[in-house]
Amino acid sequence: MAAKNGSTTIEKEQIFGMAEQEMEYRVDLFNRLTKICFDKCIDKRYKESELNMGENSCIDRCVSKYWQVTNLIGQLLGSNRPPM
Amino acid sequence: MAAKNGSTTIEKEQIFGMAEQEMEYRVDLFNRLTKICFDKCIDKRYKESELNMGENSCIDRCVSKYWQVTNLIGQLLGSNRPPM
Amino acid sequence: MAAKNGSTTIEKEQIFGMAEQEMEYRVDLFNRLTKICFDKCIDKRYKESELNMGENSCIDRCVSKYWQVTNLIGQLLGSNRPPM
Amino acid sequence: MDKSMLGDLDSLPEEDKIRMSAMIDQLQIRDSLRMYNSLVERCFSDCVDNFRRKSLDKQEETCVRRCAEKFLKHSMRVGMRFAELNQGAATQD
Amino acid sequence: MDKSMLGDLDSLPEEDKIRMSAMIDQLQIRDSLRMYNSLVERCFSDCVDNFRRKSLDKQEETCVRRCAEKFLKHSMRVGMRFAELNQGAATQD
Amino acid sequence: MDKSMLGDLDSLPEEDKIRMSAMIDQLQIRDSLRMYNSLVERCFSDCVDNFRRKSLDKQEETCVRRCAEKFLKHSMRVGMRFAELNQGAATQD
Repeated sequence: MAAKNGSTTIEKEQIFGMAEQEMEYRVDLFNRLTKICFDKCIDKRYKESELNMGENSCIDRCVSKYWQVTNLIGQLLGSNRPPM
Repeated sequence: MAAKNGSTTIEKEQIFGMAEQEMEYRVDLFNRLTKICFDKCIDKRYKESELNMGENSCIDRCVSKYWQVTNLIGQLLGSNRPPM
Repeated sequence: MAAKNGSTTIEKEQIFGMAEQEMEYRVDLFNRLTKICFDKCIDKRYKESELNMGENSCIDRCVSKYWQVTNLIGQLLGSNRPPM
Repeated sequence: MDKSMLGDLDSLPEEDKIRMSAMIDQLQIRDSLRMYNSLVERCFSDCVDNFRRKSLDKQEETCVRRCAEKFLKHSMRVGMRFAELNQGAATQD
Repeated sequence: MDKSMLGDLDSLPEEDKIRMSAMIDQLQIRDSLRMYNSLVERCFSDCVDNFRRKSLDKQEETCVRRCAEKFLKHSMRVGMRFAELNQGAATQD
Repeated sequence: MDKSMLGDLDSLPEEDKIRMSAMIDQLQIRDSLRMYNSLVERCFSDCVDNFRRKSLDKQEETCVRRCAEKFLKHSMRVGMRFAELNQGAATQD
Protein backbone atom coordinates (compact mmCIF):
# COMPACT_ATOMS: atom_id res chain seq x y z
CA MET A 1 0.00 0.00 0.00
CA ALA A 2 2.22 2.83 1.25
CA ALA A 3 5.33 1.00 0.01
CA LYS A 4 7.44 2.61 -2.70
CA ASN A 5 8.22 -0.52 -4.69
CA GLY A 6 7.66 -4.26 -4.92
CA SER A 7 10.61 -5.22 -2.76
CA THR A 8 9.48 -2.95 0.08
CA THR A 9 5.98 -4.36 -0.15
CA ILE A 10 7.42 -7.84 0.32
CA GLU A 11 9.51 -6.63 3.25
CA LYS A 12 6.42 -5.15 4.84
CA GLU A 13 4.49 -8.35 4.27
CA GLN A 14 7.28 -10.21 6.01
CA ILE A 15 7.09 -7.93 9.04
CA PHE A 16 3.33 -8.44 9.31
CA GLY A 17 3.80 -12.14 8.66
CA MET A 18 6.33 -12.36 11.50
CA ALA A 19 4.02 -10.54 13.87
CA GLU A 20 1.17 -12.85 12.92
CA GLN A 21 3.30 -15.92 13.52
CA GLU A 22 4.48 -14.61 16.87
CA MET A 23 0.85 -14.18 17.92
CA GLU A 24 -0.13 -17.59 16.58
CA TYR A 25 2.76 -19.08 18.52
CA ARG A 26 1.57 -17.54 21.77
CA VAL A 27 -2.01 -18.58 21.22
CA ASP A 28 -0.89 -22.11 20.37
CA LEU A 29 1.29 -22.23 23.51
CA PHE A 30 -1.57 -20.98 25.68
CA ASN A 31 -4.04 -23.46 24.23
CA ARG A 32 -1.72 -26.44 24.68
CA LEU A 33 -0.88 -25.35 28.22
CA THR A 34 -4.56 -24.97 29.08
CA LYS A 35 -5.44 -28.36 27.63
CA ILE A 36 -2.64 -30.29 29.27
CA CYS A 37 -3.12 -28.76 32.73
CA PHE A 38 -6.84 -29.53 32.49
CA ASP A 39 -5.95 -33.14 31.67
CA LYS A 40 -3.42 -33.37 34.50
CA CYS A 41 -5.36 -31.51 37.23
CA ILE A 42 -9.11 -31.76 36.77
CA ASP A 43 -11.38 -34.53 37.98
CA LYS A 44 -13.32 -35.65 34.88
CA ARG A 45 -16.34 -36.92 36.80
CA TYR A 46 -17.52 -33.30 36.99
CA LYS A 47 -19.27 -33.59 40.36
CA GLU A 48 -19.41 -29.80 40.57
CA SER A 49 -18.73 -26.83 38.34
CA GLU A 50 -16.34 -25.10 40.76
CA LEU A 51 -12.60 -25.69 40.90
CA ASN A 52 -11.72 -27.11 44.29
CA MET A 53 -8.63 -26.19 46.33
CA GLY A 54 -6.62 -29.15 45.16
CA GLU A 55 -7.40 -28.39 41.53
CA ASN A 56 -6.51 -24.73 41.96
CA SER A 57 -3.08 -25.39 43.40
CA CYS A 58 -2.44 -28.13 40.85
CA ILE A 59 -3.23 -25.62 38.06
CA ASP A 60 -0.81 -23.03 39.47
CA ARG A 61 2.01 -25.54 39.72
CA CYS A 62 1.20 -27.04 36.36
CA VAL A 63 1.46 -23.63 34.64
CA SER A 64 4.70 -22.93 36.46
CA LYS A 65 6.26 -26.25 35.49
CA TYR A 66 5.05 -25.98 31.91
CA TRP A 67 6.75 -22.60 31.73
CA GLN A 68 9.98 -24.11 32.99
CA VAL A 69 9.82 -26.91 30.44
CA THR A 70 9.26 -24.31 27.71
CA ASN A 71 12.37 -22.45 28.82
CA LEU A 72 14.44 -25.61 29.23
CA ILE A 73 13.64 -26.85 25.75
CA GLY A 74 14.10 -23.33 24.38
CA GLN A 75 17.67 -23.44 25.69
CA LEU A 76 18.26 -26.89 24.21
CA LEU A 77 17.06 -25.66 20.83
CA GLY A 78 19.64 -22.91 21.10
CA SER A 79 17.26 -20.05 20.65
CA ASN A 80 18.70 -16.93 22.21
CA ARG A 81 15.46 -15.11 22.62
CA PRO A 82 13.04 -16.02 25.38
CA PRO A 83 10.13 -18.22 24.28
CA MET A 84 7.68 -15.31 24.49
CA MET B 1 -9.20 -3.38 -5.44
CA ALA B 2 -12.53 -1.68 -6.06
CA ALA B 3 -12.28 0.13 -2.72
CA LYS B 4 -12.02 3.93 -2.72
CA ASN B 5 -9.49 4.28 0.10
CA GLY B 6 -7.36 2.40 2.60
CA SER B 7 -9.99 2.25 5.29
CA THR B 8 -12.58 0.71 2.97
CA THR B 9 -10.04 -1.85 1.78
CA ILE B 10 -9.50 -2.87 5.38
CA GLU B 11 -13.26 -3.09 5.96
CA LYS B 12 -13.60 -5.33 2.94
CA GLU B 13 -10.73 -7.47 4.11
CA GLN B 14 -12.54 -7.84 7.41
CA ILE B 15 -15.71 -9.00 5.71
CA PHE B 16 -13.82 -11.61 3.72
CA GLY B 17 -11.87 -12.53 6.81
CA MET B 18 -15.10 -13.06 8.76
CA ALA B 19 -16.54 -15.23 5.99
CA GLU B 20 -13.36 -17.27 5.89
CA GLN B 21 -13.44 -17.80 9.65
CA GLU B 22 -17.08 -18.80 9.57
CA MET B 23 -16.26 -21.45 6.99
CA GLU B 24 -13.19 -22.63 8.88
CA TYR B 25 -15.36 -22.90 11.98
CA ARG B 26 -17.89 -25.13 10.21
CA VAL B 27 -15.21 -27.32 8.67
CA ASP B 28 -13.50 -27.65 12.07
CA LEU B 29 -16.83 -28.55 13.70
CA PHE B 30 -17.59 -31.14 11.04
CA ASN B 31 -14.14 -32.72 11.29
CA ARG B 32 -14.25 -32.97 15.07
CA LEU B 33 -17.77 -34.40 14.97
CA THR B 34 -16.75 -36.97 12.37
CA LYS B 35 -13.67 -38.01 14.33
CA ILE B 36 -15.38 -38.33 17.69
CA CYS B 37 -18.39 -40.27 16.38
CA PHE B 38 -16.00 -42.65 14.60
CA ASP B 39 -14.16 -43.16 17.89
CA LYS B 40 -17.41 -43.69 19.81
CA CYS B 41 -19.31 -45.85 17.31
CA ILE B 42 -16.98 -47.86 15.08
CA ASP B 43 -15.45 -51.25 15.83
CA LYS B 44 -11.70 -50.77 15.27
CA ARG B 45 -11.01 -54.40 14.43
CA TYR B 46 -12.24 -53.63 10.91
CA LYS B 47 -13.70 -57.06 10.19
CA GLU B 48 -15.56 -55.62 7.21
CA SER B 49 -15.65 -52.40 5.24
CA GLU B 50 -19.41 -51.87 5.56
CA LEU B 51 -21.09 -50.02 8.42
CA ASN B 52 -23.38 -52.44 10.23
CA MET B 53 -26.82 -51.59 11.62
CA GLY B 54 -25.60 -50.92 15.13
CA GLU B 55 -22.89 -48.60 13.85
CA ASN B 56 -25.35 -46.74 11.62
CA SER B 57 -27.81 -45.99 14.38
CA CYS B 58 -24.98 -45.10 16.76
CA ILE B 59 -23.70 -42.57 14.20
CA ASP B 60 -27.14 -40.96 13.81
CA ARG B 61 -27.57 -40.56 17.57
CA CYS B 62 -23.99 -39.42 18.03
CA VAL B 63 -24.45 -36.61 15.48
CA SER B 64 -27.72 -35.63 17.10
CA LYS B 65 -26.24 -35.53 20.60
CA TYR B 66 -23.15 -33.68 19.44
CA TRP B 67 -25.42 -31.08 17.91
CA GLN B 68 -27.25 -30.68 21.20
CA VAL B 69 -24.00 -30.29 23.12
CA THR B 70 -22.93 -27.62 20.62
CA ASN B 71 -26.15 -25.72 21.23
CA LEU B 72 -26.01 -26.17 25.00
CA ILE B 73 -22.47 -24.85 25.25
CA GLY B 74 -23.32 -22.07 22.78
CA GLN B 75 -26.02 -20.93 25.22
CA LEU B 76 -23.62 -21.10 28.16
CA LEU B 77 -21.11 -18.98 26.28
CA GLY B 78 -23.88 -16.43 25.85
CA SER B 79 -23.67 -16.23 22.10
CA ASN B 80 -26.97 -15.03 20.72
CA ARG B 81 -26.57 -16.44 17.28
CA PRO B 82 -26.99 -20.15 16.63
CA PRO B 83 -23.71 -22.08 16.39
CA MET B 84 -24.02 -22.58 12.63
CA MET C 1 0.93 -6.88 -8.98
CA ALA C 2 2.23 -7.68 -12.45
CA ALA C 3 -1.18 -8.96 -13.50
CA LYS C 4 -3.05 -7.11 -16.27
CA ASN C 5 -6.55 -7.32 -14.78
CA GLY C 6 -8.59 -8.56 -11.84
CA SER C 7 -9.23 -11.99 -13.24
CA THR C 8 -5.53 -12.64 -13.83
CA THR C 9 -4.75 -11.48 -10.31
CA ILE C 10 -7.16 -14.05 -8.99
CA GLU C 11 -5.61 -16.73 -11.19
CA LYS C 12 -2.20 -15.84 -9.85
CA GLU C 13 -3.48 -15.94 -6.30
CA GLN C 14 -4.83 -19.39 -6.99
CA ILE C 15 -1.46 -20.62 -8.23
CA PHE C 16 0.27 -19.30 -5.12
CA GLY C 17 -2.55 -20.67 -2.99
CA MET C 18 -2.13 -24.12 -4.54
CA ALA C 19 1.64 -24.05 -3.97
CA GLU C 20 1.08 -23.02 -0.36
CA GLN C 21 -1.40 -25.84 0.18
CA GLU C 22 0.92 -28.37 -1.39
CA MET C 23 3.64 -27.30 1.03
CA GLU C 24 1.28 -27.33 4.00
CA TYR C 25 0.22 -30.81 2.98
CA ARG C 26 3.80 -32.09 2.98
CA VAL C 27 4.60 -30.44 6.28
CA ASP C 28 1.44 -31.89 7.81
CA LEU C 29 2.30 -35.35 6.46
CA PHE C 30 5.84 -35.14 7.82
CA ASN C 31 4.68 -33.98 11.25
CA ARG C 32 2.07 -36.73 11.57
CA LEU C 33 4.56 -39.35 10.41
CA THR C 34 7.15 -38.14 12.90
CA LYS C 35 4.67 -38.11 15.76
CA ILE C 36 3.19 -41.53 15.09
CA CYS C 37 6.54 -43.28 14.58
CA PHE C 38 7.77 -41.72 17.83
CA ASP C 39 4.68 -43.09 19.57
CA LYS C 40 5.12 -46.54 18.00
CA CYS C 41 8.91 -46.92 18.32
CA ILE C 42 10.32 -44.93 21.23
CA ASP C 43 10.59 -46.04 24.84
CA LYS C 44 8.91 -43.26 26.85
CA ARG C 45 10.87 -43.88 30.03
CA TYR C 46 13.71 -41.89 28.45
CA LYS C 47 16.54 -43.79 30.11
CA GLU C 48 18.98 -42.21 27.67
CA SER C 49 18.98 -39.50 25.04
CA GLU C 50 20.36 -41.71 22.26
CA LEU C 51 18.26 -43.80 19.91
CA ASN C 52 19.18 -47.45 20.39
CA MET C 53 19.48 -50.03 17.62
CA GLY C 54 15.98 -51.38 18.07
CA GLU C 55 14.50 -47.90 17.94
CA ASN C 56 16.49 -47.01 14.83
CA SER C 57 15.32 -49.99 12.83
CA CYS C 58 11.77 -49.55 14.09
CA ILE C 59 11.84 -45.93 12.83
CA ASP C 60 13.08 -46.97 9.37
CA ARG C 61 10.37 -49.60 9.01
CA CYS C 62 7.73 -47.30 10.43
CA VAL C 63 8.51 -44.60 7.86
CA SER C 64 8.48 -47.20 5.09
CA LYS C 65 5.13 -48.65 6.16
CA TYR C 66 3.59 -45.22 6.66
CA TRP C 67 4.62 -44.37 3.12
CA GLN C 68 2.95 -47.50 1.83
CA VAL C 69 -0.25 -46.70 3.71
CA THR C 70 -0.19 -43.20 2.22
CA ASN C 71 0.07 -44.67 -1.27
CA LEU C 72 -2.55 -47.33 -0.64
CA ILE C 73 -5.10 -44.83 0.62
CA GLY C 74 -4.15 -42.44 -2.17
CA GLN C 75 -5.15 -45.16 -4.65
CA LEU C 76 -8.42 -45.82 -2.82
CA LEU C 77 -9.25 -42.12 -2.96
CA GLY C 78 -8.75 -42.32 -6.69
CA SER C 79 -6.21 -39.57 -6.91
CA ASN C 80 -4.09 -40.04 -10.00
CA ARG C 81 -1.15 -38.03 -8.84
CA PRO C 82 1.32 -39.45 -6.34
CA PRO C 83 0.77 -38.29 -2.75
CA MET C 84 3.89 -36.08 -2.85
CA MET D 1 -17.07 -30.94 2.95
CA ASP D 2 -20.01 -29.89 0.83
CA LYS D 3 -19.95 -26.47 -0.85
CA SER D 4 -23.54 -25.86 0.19
CA MET D 5 -22.39 -25.95 3.82
CA LEU D 6 -20.67 -22.68 3.27
CA GLY D 7 -23.56 -20.33 2.75
CA ASP D 8 -25.19 -18.26 0.03
CA LEU D 9 -23.14 -16.35 -2.49
CA ASP D 10 -25.94 -14.94 -4.66
CA SER D 11 -26.22 -11.63 -2.84
CA LEU D 12 -22.63 -10.58 -3.56
CA PRO D 13 -21.41 -8.33 -6.42
CA GLU D 14 -19.79 -10.26 -9.29
CA GLU D 15 -16.18 -9.46 -8.43
CA ASP D 16 -16.59 -10.48 -4.81
CA LYS D 17 -18.47 -13.60 -5.86
CA ILE D 18 -15.44 -14.73 -7.86
CA ARG D 19 -13.12 -14.03 -4.96
CA MET D 20 -15.39 -15.74 -2.44
CA SER D 21 -15.72 -18.73 -4.74
CA ALA D 22 -11.93 -18.95 -5.09
CA MET D 23 -11.62 -18.80 -1.30
CA ILE D 24 -14.12 -21.64 -0.91
CA ASP D 25 -12.23 -23.71 -3.47
CA GLN D 26 -9.01 -23.20 -1.55
CA LEU D 27 -10.66 -24.17 1.73
CA GLN D 28 -12.05 -27.31 0.13
CA ILE D 29 -8.67 -28.33 -1.24
CA ARG D 30 -7.02 -27.68 2.11
CA ASP D 31 -9.70 -29.63 3.90
CA SER D 32 -9.45 -32.59 1.56
CA LEU D 33 -5.65 -32.71 1.89
CA ARG D 34 -5.93 -32.65 5.67
CA MET D 35 -8.61 -35.31 5.57
CA TYR D 36 -6.29 -37.46 3.46
CA ASN D 37 -3.47 -37.02 5.98
CA SER D 38 -5.72 -37.71 8.94
CA LEU D 39 -7.19 -40.82 7.29
CA VAL D 40 -3.69 -42.20 6.69
CA GLU D 41 -2.74 -41.41 10.28
CA ARG D 42 -5.83 -43.09 11.71
CA CYS D 43 -5.66 -46.27 9.63
CA PHE D 44 -1.92 -46.60 10.11
CA SER D 45 -2.39 -46.16 13.83
CA ASP D 46 -5.22 -48.72 14.05
CA CYS D 47 -3.78 -51.32 11.66
CA VAL D 48 0.03 -51.27 11.83
CA ASP D 49 1.75 -52.28 15.05
CA ASN D 50 4.49 -54.63 14.04
CA PHE D 51 7.82 -53.30 12.78
CA ARG D 52 9.72 -56.48 12.10
CA ARG D 53 9.54 -55.92 8.34
CA LYS D 54 9.74 -52.96 5.98
CA SER D 55 6.59 -53.78 4.00
CA LEU D 56 2.94 -54.10 4.90
CA ASP D 57 1.81 -57.71 5.13
CA LYS D 58 -1.52 -58.90 3.67
CA GLN D 59 -3.38 -58.60 6.95
CA GLU D 60 -2.26 -55.02 7.50
CA GLU D 61 -3.16 -54.10 3.95
CA THR D 62 -6.66 -55.55 4.30
CA CYS D 63 -7.11 -53.73 7.59
CA VAL D 64 -6.02 -50.41 6.06
CA ARG D 65 -8.41 -50.82 3.11
CA ARG D 66 -11.37 -51.61 5.34
CA CYS D 67 -10.49 -48.82 7.74
CA ALA D 68 -10.33 -46.26 4.93
CA GLU D 69 -13.53 -47.46 3.25
CA LYS D 70 -15.36 -47.58 6.55
CA PHE D 71 -14.20 -44.10 7.46
CA LEU D 72 -15.35 -42.68 4.14
CA LYS D 73 -18.80 -44.25 4.51
CA HIS D 74 -18.96 -43.00 8.07
CA SER D 75 -17.98 -39.52 6.96
CA MET D 76 -20.70 -39.47 4.28
CA ARG D 77 -23.35 -40.52 6.77
CA VAL D 78 -22.23 -37.88 9.27
CA GLY D 79 -22.34 -35.32 6.45
CA MET D 80 -25.96 -36.25 5.62
CA ARG D 81 -27.11 -36.05 9.24
CA PHE D 82 -25.19 -32.83 9.73
CA ALA D 83 -26.83 -31.27 6.68
CA GLU D 84 -30.28 -32.26 7.97
CA LEU D 85 -29.58 -30.59 11.31
CA ASN D 86 -28.25 -27.51 9.52
CA GLN D 87 -31.53 -27.28 7.63
CA GLY D 88 -33.43 -27.34 10.89
CA ALA D 89 -34.98 -30.77 10.51
CA ALA D 90 -36.87 -31.82 13.64
CA THR D 91 -35.00 -34.28 15.85
CA GLN D 92 -37.03 -36.50 18.12
CA ASP D 93 -36.35 -39.85 19.73
CA MET E 1 -6.83 -14.94 24.72
CA ASP E 2 -6.15 -11.49 26.05
CA LYS E 3 -5.27 -8.70 23.63
CA SER E 4 -2.46 -7.54 25.92
CA MET E 5 -0.76 -10.91 25.31
CA LEU E 6 -0.02 -9.85 21.79
CA GLY E 7 2.47 -7.06 22.28
CA ASP E 8 2.75 -3.32 21.97
CA LEU E 9 1.23 -1.45 19.03
CA ASP E 10 2.07 2.12 20.03
CA SER E 11 5.31 2.33 18.10
CA LEU E 12 3.69 1.69 14.71
CA PRO E 13 2.56 4.31 12.13
CA GLU E 14 -1.22 4.92 12.10
CA GLU E 15 -2.00 2.94 8.96
CA ASP E 16 -0.08 -0.10 10.13
CA LYS E 17 -1.63 0.19 13.57
CA ILE E 18 -5.09 -0.18 12.00
CA ARG E 19 -3.97 -3.16 9.98
CA MET E 20 -2.24 -4.80 12.95
CA SER E 21 -5.29 -4.23 15.09
CA ALA E 22 -7.54 -5.82 12.43
CA MET E 23 -5.19 -8.80 12.31
CA ILE E 24 -5.35 -9.19 16.07
CA ASP E 25 -9.16 -9.03 15.96
CA GLN E 26 -9.22 -11.76 13.35
CA LEU E 27 -6.88 -13.95 15.39
CA GLN E 28 -9.05 -13.47 18.46
CA ILE E 29 -12.20 -14.44 16.60
CA ARG E 30 -10.50 -17.48 15.11
CA ASP E 31 -9.16 -18.48 18.51
CA SER E 32 -12.53 -18.11 20.20
CA LEU E 33 -14.26 -20.18 17.51
CA ARG E 34 -11.66 -22.92 17.87
CA MET E 35 -11.98 -22.77 21.63
CA TYR E 36 -15.73 -23.20 21.27
CA ASN E 37 -15.26 -26.25 19.04
CA SER E 38 -12.66 -27.78 21.32
CA LEU E 39 -14.81 -27.21 24.41
CA VAL E 40 -17.73 -28.98 22.74
CA GLU E 41 -15.45 -31.83 21.70
CA ARG E 42 -13.99 -32.24 25.19
CA CYS E 43 -17.27 -32.12 27.11
CA PHE E 44 -19.02 -34.38 24.61
CA SER E 45 -16.14 -36.82 24.86
CA ASP E 46 -16.10 -36.81 28.67
CA CYS E 47 -19.88 -36.80 29.25
CA VAL E 48 -21.62 -38.68 26.43
CA ASP E 49 -21.00 -42.38 26.02
CA ASN E 50 -24.40 -43.93 25.54
CA PHE E 51 -26.06 -43.91 22.13
CA ARG E 52 -29.31 -45.69 22.84
CA ARG E 53 -31.28 -42.47 22.42
CA LYS E 54 -31.17 -39.45 20.14
CA SER E 55 -31.37 -36.84 22.89
CA LEU E 56 -29.17 -35.96 25.83
CA ASP E 57 -30.57 -37.21 29.14
CA LYS E 58 -30.56 -35.06 32.31
CA GLN E 59 -27.36 -36.60 33.63
CA GLU E 60 -25.45 -35.95 30.40
CA GLU E 61 -26.75 -32.39 30.26
CA THR E 62 -25.64 -31.69 33.82
CA CYS E 63 -22.24 -33.20 33.10
CA VAL E 64 -21.81 -31.05 29.98
CA ARG E 65 -22.76 -27.86 31.86
CA ARG E 66 -20.31 -28.54 34.67
CA CYS E 67 -17.58 -29.56 32.27
CA ALA E 68 -17.96 -26.34 30.27
CA GLU E 69 -18.15 -24.12 33.35
CA LYS E 70 -15.21 -25.84 34.93
CA PHE E 71 -13.15 -25.54 31.77
CA LEU E 72 -13.86 -21.82 31.48
CA LYS E 73 -12.84 -21.21 35.09
CA HIS E 74 -9.74 -23.30 34.55
CA SER E 75 -8.90 -21.37 31.42
CA MET E 76 -9.24 -18.03 33.24
CA ARG E 77 -6.95 -19.19 36.03
CA VAL E 78 -4.35 -20.45 33.55
CA GLY E 79 -4.61 -17.09 31.77
CA MET E 80 -3.87 -15.21 35.00
CA ARG E 81 -0.86 -17.36 35.88
CA PHE E 82 0.39 -17.22 32.32
CA ALA E 83 0.17 -13.41 32.32
CA GLU E 84 2.15 -13.25 35.58
CA LEU E 85 4.89 -15.39 34.12
CA ASN E 86 4.90 -13.29 30.95
CA GLN E 87 5.47 -10.22 33.09
CA GLY E 88 8.48 -11.88 34.65
CA ALA E 89 7.06 -12.41 38.11
CA ALA E 90 9.41 -14.40 40.31
CA THR E 91 8.36 -18.02 40.76
CA GLN E 92 9.53 -19.79 43.88
CA ASP E 93 8.26 -22.80 45.75
CA MET F 1 11.38 -29.28 7.53
CA ASP F 2 13.92 -29.09 4.77
CA LYS F 3 13.56 -26.42 2.09
CA SER F 4 14.32 -28.96 -0.64
CA MET F 5 11.11 -30.78 0.35
CA LEU F 6 9.13 -27.95 -1.11
CA GLY F 7 9.85 -28.26 -4.79
CA ASP F 8 11.71 -26.45 -7.53
CA LEU F 9 11.68 -22.67 -7.81
CA ASP F 10 14.02 -22.22 -10.78
CA SER F 11 11.30 -22.15 -13.41
CA LEU F 12 9.53 -19.10 -11.96
CA PRO F 13 9.96 -15.44 -13.04
CA GLU F 14 12.16 -13.40 -10.68
CA GLU F 15 9.35 -11.50 -8.95
CA ASP F 16 7.38 -14.66 -8.23
CA LYS F 17 10.52 -16.43 -7.11
CA ILE F 18 11.01 -13.78 -4.40
CA ARG F 19 7.42 -14.08 -3.31
CA MET F 20 7.49 -17.88 -3.30
CA SER F 21 10.71 -17.86 -1.34
CA ALA F 22 9.19 -15.48 1.24
CA MET F 23 6.20 -17.81 1.52
CA ILE F 24 8.47 -20.79 2.11
CA ASP F 25 10.38 -18.86 4.78
CA GLN F 26 7.13 -18.04 6.55
CA LEU F 27 6.00 -21.66 6.42
CA GLN F 28 9.33 -22.80 7.85
CA ILE F 29 9.13 -20.34 10.71
CA ARG F 30 5.55 -21.34 11.45
CA ASP F 31 6.46 -25.01 11.32
CA SER F 32 9.43 -24.58 13.63
CA LEU F 33 7.35 -22.63 16.17
CA ARG F 34 4.69 -25.32 16.13
CA MET F 35 7.34 -28.01 16.47
CA TYR F 36 8.72 -26.17 19.48
CA ASN F 37 5.26 -26.04 21.08
CA SER F 38 4.53 -29.66 20.33
CA LEU F 39 7.90 -30.79 21.68
CA VAL F 40 7.25 -28.94 24.94
CA GLU F 41 3.78 -30.46 25.13
CA ARG F 42 5.05 -34.00 24.53
CA CYS F 43 7.97 -33.90 26.96
CA PHE F 44 5.90 -32.16 29.63
CA SER F 45 3.21 -34.77 29.19
CA ASP F 46 5.63 -37.72 29.36
CA CYS F 47 7.88 -36.40 32.14
CA VAL F 48 5.83 -34.27 34.54
CA ASP F 49 3.09 -35.88 36.58
CA ASN F 50 3.55 -34.62 40.07
CA PHE F 51 2.21 -31.23 41.13
CA ARG F 52 3.24 -31.06 44.74
CA ARG F 53 5.82 -28.37 43.98
CA LYS F 54 6.09 -25.35 41.74
CA SER F 55 9.47 -26.22 40.27
CA LEU F 56 10.79 -29.11 38.21
CA ASP F 57 12.86 -31.55 40.25
CA LYS F 58 16.14 -33.03 38.96
CA GLN F 59 14.51 -36.23 37.72
CA GLU F 60 11.88 -34.33 35.73
CA GLU F 61 14.52 -32.05 34.26
CA THR F 62 16.67 -34.99 33.15
CA CYS F 63 13.63 -36.68 31.66
CA VAL F 64 12.69 -33.52 29.71
CA ARG F 65 16.23 -33.11 28.35
CA ARG F 66 16.42 -36.71 27.19
CA CYS F 67 12.93 -36.58 25.73
CA ALA F 68 13.73 -33.45 23.72
CA GLU F 69 17.11 -34.73 22.52
CA LYS F 70 15.65 -38.08 21.60
CA PHE F 71 12.78 -36.48 19.73
CA LEU F 72 15.13 -34.26 17.73
CA LYS F 73 17.30 -37.24 16.75
CA HIS F 74 14.19 -39.18 15.87
CA SER F 75 12.91 -36.33 13.77
CA MET F 76 16.21 -36.08 11.86
CA ARG F 77 16.17 -39.80 11.11
CA VAL F 78 12.56 -39.66 9.92
CA GLY F 79 13.51 -36.68 7.75
CA MET F 80 16.32 -38.66 6.11
CA ARG F 81 14.14 -41.69 5.39
CA PHE F 82 11.32 -39.47 4.18
CA ALA F 83 13.67 -37.68 1.77
CA GLU F 84 14.88 -41.02 0.38
CA LEU F 85 11.31 -42.13 -0.27
CA ASN F 86 10.50 -38.77 -1.86
CA GLN F 87 13.40 -39.31 -4.24
CA GLY F 88 11.96 -42.63 -5.27
CA ALA F 89 14.63 -44.85 -3.72
CA ALA F 90 13.73 -48.52 -3.97
CA THR F 91 12.41 -49.99 -0.73
CA GLN F 92 12.79 -53.72 -0.20
CA ASP F 93 12.83 -55.87 2.91
